[in-house]
Amino acid sequence: MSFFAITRATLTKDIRLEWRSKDAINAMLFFSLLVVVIFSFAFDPTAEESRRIAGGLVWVAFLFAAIVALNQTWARELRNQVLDAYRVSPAPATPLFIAKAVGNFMFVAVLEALMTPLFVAFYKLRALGPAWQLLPIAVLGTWALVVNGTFFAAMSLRTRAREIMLPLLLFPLSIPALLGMVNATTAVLTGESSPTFWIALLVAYDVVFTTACLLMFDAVLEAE
Amino acid sequence: MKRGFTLLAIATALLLSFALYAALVIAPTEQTMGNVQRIFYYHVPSAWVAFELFLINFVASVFYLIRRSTKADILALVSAEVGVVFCTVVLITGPIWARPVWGIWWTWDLRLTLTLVLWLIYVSYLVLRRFSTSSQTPLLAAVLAVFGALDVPLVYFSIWFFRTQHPAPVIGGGGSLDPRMGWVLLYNWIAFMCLAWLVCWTRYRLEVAQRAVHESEAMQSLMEGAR
Amino acid sequence: MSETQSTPVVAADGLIKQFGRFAALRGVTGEFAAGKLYVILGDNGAGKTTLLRTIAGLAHATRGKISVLGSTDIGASRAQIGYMAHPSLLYDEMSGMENLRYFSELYGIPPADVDKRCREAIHAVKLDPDLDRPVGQYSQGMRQRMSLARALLNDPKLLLLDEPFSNVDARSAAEMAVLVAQARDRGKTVFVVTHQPAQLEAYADEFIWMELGRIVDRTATLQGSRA
Amino acid sequence: MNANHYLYAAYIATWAIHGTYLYILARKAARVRKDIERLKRSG
Repeated sequence: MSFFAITRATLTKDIRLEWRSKDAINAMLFFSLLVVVIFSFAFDPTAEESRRIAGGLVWVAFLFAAIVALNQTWARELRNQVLDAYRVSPAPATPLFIAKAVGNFMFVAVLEALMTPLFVAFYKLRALGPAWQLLPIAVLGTWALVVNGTFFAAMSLRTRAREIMLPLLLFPLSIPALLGMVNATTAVLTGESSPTFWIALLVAYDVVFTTACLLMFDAVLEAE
Repeated sequence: MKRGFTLLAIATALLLSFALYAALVIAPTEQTMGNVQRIFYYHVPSAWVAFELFLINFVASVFYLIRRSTKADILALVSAEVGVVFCTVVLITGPIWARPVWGIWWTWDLRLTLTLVLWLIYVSYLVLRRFSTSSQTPLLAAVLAVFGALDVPLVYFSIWFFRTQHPAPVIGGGGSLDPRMGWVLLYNWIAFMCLAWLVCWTRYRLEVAQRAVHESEAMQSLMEGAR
Repeated sequence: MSETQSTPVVAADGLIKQFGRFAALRGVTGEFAAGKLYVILGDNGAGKTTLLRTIAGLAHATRGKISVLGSTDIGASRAQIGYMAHPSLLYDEMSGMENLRYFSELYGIPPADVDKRCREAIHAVKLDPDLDRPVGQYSQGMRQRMSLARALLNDPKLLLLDEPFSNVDARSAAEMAVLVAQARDRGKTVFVVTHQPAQLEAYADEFIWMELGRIVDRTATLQGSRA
Repeated sequence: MNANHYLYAAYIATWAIHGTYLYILARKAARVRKDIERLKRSG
């Protein structure tokens, strides 16, 4: 009953279920496509301007896709009250959280992987700064949204208006992370400033909230 | 108990009126901004009181997580609710002050933005308490309060650096601080703290009564059940 | 019987479970010996399910104490508890075997024995382990029996079944009743919450009558009660 | 809108906000008192 075995089993189960009924991922991919297209209609900047605002647009679009994905985190566990089957077993709560958070991260990463080339095409983006830095920024930023998102998705299970509660709980707390992601991306795209402060902020944010989530997830899961 | 309450109420009323008089009359008019600068005596103390209340909320929430005492939970709820009220005052008086002086309604000034983010966090805290159907709502609220507190330093540094890249006018800094102004600021701060104490005390007793009513209603059918 | 007669498997003392103005449990007290089949009866809202979930450690009493399998710390006894509810607690998109293999991980069944244990559990409920259809396409009767297989997977000392017979065809219900009785005969303590006590009338050791969140009567037979 | 108007607006707004909250509390207190009466009578 090792910690890692349960995490791996839960994660592989989720991936297998996701792969088997691909309807969720397809719907989400189409949703992300819509978000990008609508953003591109709403904002039609010149090449120079787009570099300045693209950071904000891309991350708000990613936030949209992430929220819709995060709202589905526990959908499968709720359908037949399978969450009770997990809670009744002697398995600790943390592996479940890690498996769900990593699963969500992969899910959202796939969405972002689809949206990014579309953004580059629609906005004719070309990074003036070191483009490779965009990868760590994306990873740190996405994890910041996903770790808290998975945690608050579990917390909002215990409330009435579940779908609206998740963003209400997640967004205020994510403001520093959002500032970090957007400004780091803009710094790299425009090449005018260095993103190091913002990357450090994202690292701090991820460390603080990953620890907090791991410590308090059990209490939230048990809060019947 | 009752006597203490009325004493505090009278003291608060006196202090508040004196502080108002001090702010409008005793304090010297600031050279550059003129009379509108007197908003400073309401804006800044309200922010300080709001932050104190949120600090009380954090301490009470941690205490609840450790000891699960209902008193700590009620104190956390009360300090959050009254804190949001004071925060709203700051967020309304801030723009009213910025408009005549800088011609803008909003500026990403460090303290104003921090107050806005705290306001958002604690409103979501109150919404969670209202929408929660769990029998352990206090636990969920305490967890969210701890998350909110962990967020504050990160919010502070992100806005601080954000401001160095996008300099904006500072609300509350501005004019030279004449020592008499300092005193008036202090009067107002004390007066607002008394007000906060008074309101918290009332809200606390109200919450205790509310929960007693809920409990006896729930147990009411106990009497029926035991016939 | 492995369990000595004296120590009760479940001991409840003044259990109260309150959701705001409503109380699901309003003072439940009682001791339940090992190796017995208890059937819990009562109208909707009598607190049957809440009591069962409290024993299972899924719900936490607002007040009062409960000890399960000799300990009040619910975490300690989870390895020895099997729980089944009206919803199947299984993943619809996975087959029976896949579901049980996943749950074997949670119960820490060594990888070598997983397949053997899963096949045994499925055979015990008279289903075919090699049936490759996802659980979502099973009939209700089959799905309930696969859920029972999951509850029996870790060979628990305490088996908790919530409405195992609801909207299940008569033949499956009868078979389920036999399976439950056999589990009791193997020394397990079984609690069944149901609206169809007739199924278990021949096998049950004791009927627990609940009303408005309290145990109002405990009888040996279905008829011997005031209700 | 000369400067003084903004000053008075800010002060009035402050008391309007506190006043609204105290009004909400008063109404809530009245409801609780009514519940207590009802419970006392039928308790």
